[in-house]
Amino acid sequence: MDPSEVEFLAEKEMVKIIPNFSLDKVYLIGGDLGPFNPGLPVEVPVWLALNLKQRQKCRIVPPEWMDVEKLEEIREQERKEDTFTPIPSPYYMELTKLLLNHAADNIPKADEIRTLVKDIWDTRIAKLRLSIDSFINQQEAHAKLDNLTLMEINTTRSFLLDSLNCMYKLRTNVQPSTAAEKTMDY
Amino acid sequence: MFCEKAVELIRELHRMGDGQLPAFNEDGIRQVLEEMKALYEQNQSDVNEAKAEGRSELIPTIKFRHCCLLRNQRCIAAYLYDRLLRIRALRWEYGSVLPTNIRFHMCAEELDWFNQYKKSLATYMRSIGGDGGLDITQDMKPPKSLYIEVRCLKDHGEFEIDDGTVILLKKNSQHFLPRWKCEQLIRQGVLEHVIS
Amino acid sequence: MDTQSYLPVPPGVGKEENFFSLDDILLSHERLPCRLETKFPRLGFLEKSSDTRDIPEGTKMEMPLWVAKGLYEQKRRVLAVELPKVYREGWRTVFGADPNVVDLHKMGPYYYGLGSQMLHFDSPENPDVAQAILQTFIGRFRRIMDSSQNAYDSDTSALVERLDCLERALFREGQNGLNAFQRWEKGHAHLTASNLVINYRKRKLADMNV
Amino acid sequence: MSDCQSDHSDENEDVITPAELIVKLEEAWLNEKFSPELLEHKSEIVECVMEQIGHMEENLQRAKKGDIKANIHRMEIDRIRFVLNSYLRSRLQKIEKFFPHILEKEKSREEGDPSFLTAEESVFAREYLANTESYMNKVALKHMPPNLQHMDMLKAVPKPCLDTFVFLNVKERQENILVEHETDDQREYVVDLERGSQHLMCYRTIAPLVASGAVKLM
Repeated sequence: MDPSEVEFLAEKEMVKIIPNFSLDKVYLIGGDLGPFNPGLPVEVPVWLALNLKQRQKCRIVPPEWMDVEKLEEIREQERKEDTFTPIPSPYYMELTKLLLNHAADNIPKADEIRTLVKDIWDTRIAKLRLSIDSFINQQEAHAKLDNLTLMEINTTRSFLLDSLNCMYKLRTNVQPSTAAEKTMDY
Repeated sequence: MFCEKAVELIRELHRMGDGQLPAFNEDGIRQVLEEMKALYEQNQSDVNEAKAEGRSELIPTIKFRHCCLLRNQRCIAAYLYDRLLRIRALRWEYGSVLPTNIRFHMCAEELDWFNQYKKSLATYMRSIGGDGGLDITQDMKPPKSLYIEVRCLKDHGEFEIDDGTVILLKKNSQHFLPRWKCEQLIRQGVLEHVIS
Repeated sequence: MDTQSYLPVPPGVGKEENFFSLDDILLSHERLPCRLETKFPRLGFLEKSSDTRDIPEGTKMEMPLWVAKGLYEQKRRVLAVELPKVYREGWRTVFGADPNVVDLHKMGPYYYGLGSQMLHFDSPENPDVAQAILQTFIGRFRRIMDSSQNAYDSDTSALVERLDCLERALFREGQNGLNAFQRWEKGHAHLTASNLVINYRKRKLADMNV
Repeated sequence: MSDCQSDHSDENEDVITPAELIVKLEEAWLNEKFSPELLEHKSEIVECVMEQIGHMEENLQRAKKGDIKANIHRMEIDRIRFVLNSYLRSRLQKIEKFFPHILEKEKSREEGDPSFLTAEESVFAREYLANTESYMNKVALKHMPPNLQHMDMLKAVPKPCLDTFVFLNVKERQENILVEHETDDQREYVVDLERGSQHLMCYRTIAPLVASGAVKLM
């Protein structure tokens, strides 16, 4: 999967905006939005929030977790624990990137937030590599991966699945041969 | 050793791992087919001799040649099949009209295959979900309902954007356009995404 | 990614080859030391060191894997295939001690592929060979993963040179994942012309310069 | 499953909202993207979604240019159309990759069993096979010695590998799912899949759960 497709999924997440225009309820196929009133917060999907923001039609209210103090706490927790800690949004990485790139002026301490989220990401990716290595080493057949996010899975998906596939085939070699020989291998 | 020519065909494609289509190697194919003909004729005559004169010691040699025949068959088939996969990719990367320099690399039967593939794909796309159908070669990337800056690399004529506005795509002109509208033209090299 | 439209037939890995796989065809072109256990009349010209009409029984010569597989029969011995050195006990011990020190490209480059294919030929050593290549893979995995998940530099390129074909493919897959993520992370996911289009354009330019 | 997509459960056809329909489409999209084999077609979802889009587009014809509301609707349509296209592309890609095996499976399908291909996909697959075979014949096979003029596409084109690993998210709790431990056949064990939990495991073991909708691939 291309990261842009993961981002696409993240854009469905709801975020609060403060519009500067008024508009009746919009009946989208995927659900109703609005009504929009100047100065009154309203929840919309991120894809819409970003578009309105680019056209200067709203201010975006950052999600609660996008806050230096909260993220510092999460970072400490992530560093302390060996397992993946529960993360406030399954799209924390994508949302951080999207909102900071397109609405940085609406987010206090944007640079600090960027660094913190990157730290959290790096810590989690390092854990992911450790667990992949032990998965291969132990020749496991099942792993529980709670709290791992789609973007995290996605960065290593092809590599990991191809590696497991190779290992599976090499494992099959070790078992006494039962498969019928293929006759077309000339 | 036999089958060296056949493996040369495979190496030729393998060297172009990115999916480009080298010129169809008609001569290479012909040489492999000639080798196969010779192997087959030698085998025919040895088989007859083995049967008529009871010369069973010829069997290993006959088997050996048969292996070579199968190997040659596999190499040619794999060569052709891999080329089809590359030609298929062209339909998705370029659209249904191929530049002449690429058509030049295809043999007549490959062009037939390509045309039939185009037709099958078009029939399929027309049939999706009742009337009108759906062009699934579009929207290769997720839409970004954001605007981007593009520069026009060649004259392309008039172009309608989603709110109905028509703009003129003139060489070297710059525009601020909805991203998804530009995707196809950028892939084709008509527009270039300008990063400020 | 959808835009990478050329999807070649992958190699089979393990004991089964994929008939249409270019990789597998090149793998099965690898030569193996063999001993002919029967006479091959009228094929003397294939054996360079002699000028006899036949290849006599007992001749030792190298044969491509595809010939060896094609002629090999369990019941009637037509030819015996020798295990290449890299799979024999001596090297298995070396791999067992530290699989990371070995230059698998020089020793291969189809170390895993050819090793798996050797299991088609009956040998008491087969279980050990199968076990050795599996353990080698596991033993080398960490380094391949770590290097494929870091930026490409001179250390990595030295490491990649010592990888077998299969490992290289994995390494590239890892790098692709990393690069795609980093490109995304850098922001404005730059839209570009299709790779095929760019390459053809390059070639067109090169053709014009001739 | 009892919704607009299952054509063999007319008697308990539930009505689903457009929003639920989109969720189903997205799930079908990701399942198809990540499963190694072609899944059962969801043409009812595709048709319903296209109807929704068509309806919306008709309404938009009447909208004024630059109308903010119309713009929002257009953006949504673009997003839905992308998922739809990408879903159908994934299927077509698999059909092209595994065509002899997919057609063989269709041939041996029992009367009344669900078809994996839509009628249109089936036409496409058959044409693809015929086109490819005819090409191989014309260029090479018919010029080969008589005993080599036939090639079995079923043996030549690789089968989908069901032993590949997948990531999945559990929608409905499952008990006693058998996991074959790779290092030892004797050490098979079972796991419970809790609702909302995520796992990495072999596709073959959970394929029926993907089909029934109890888990989704991610």
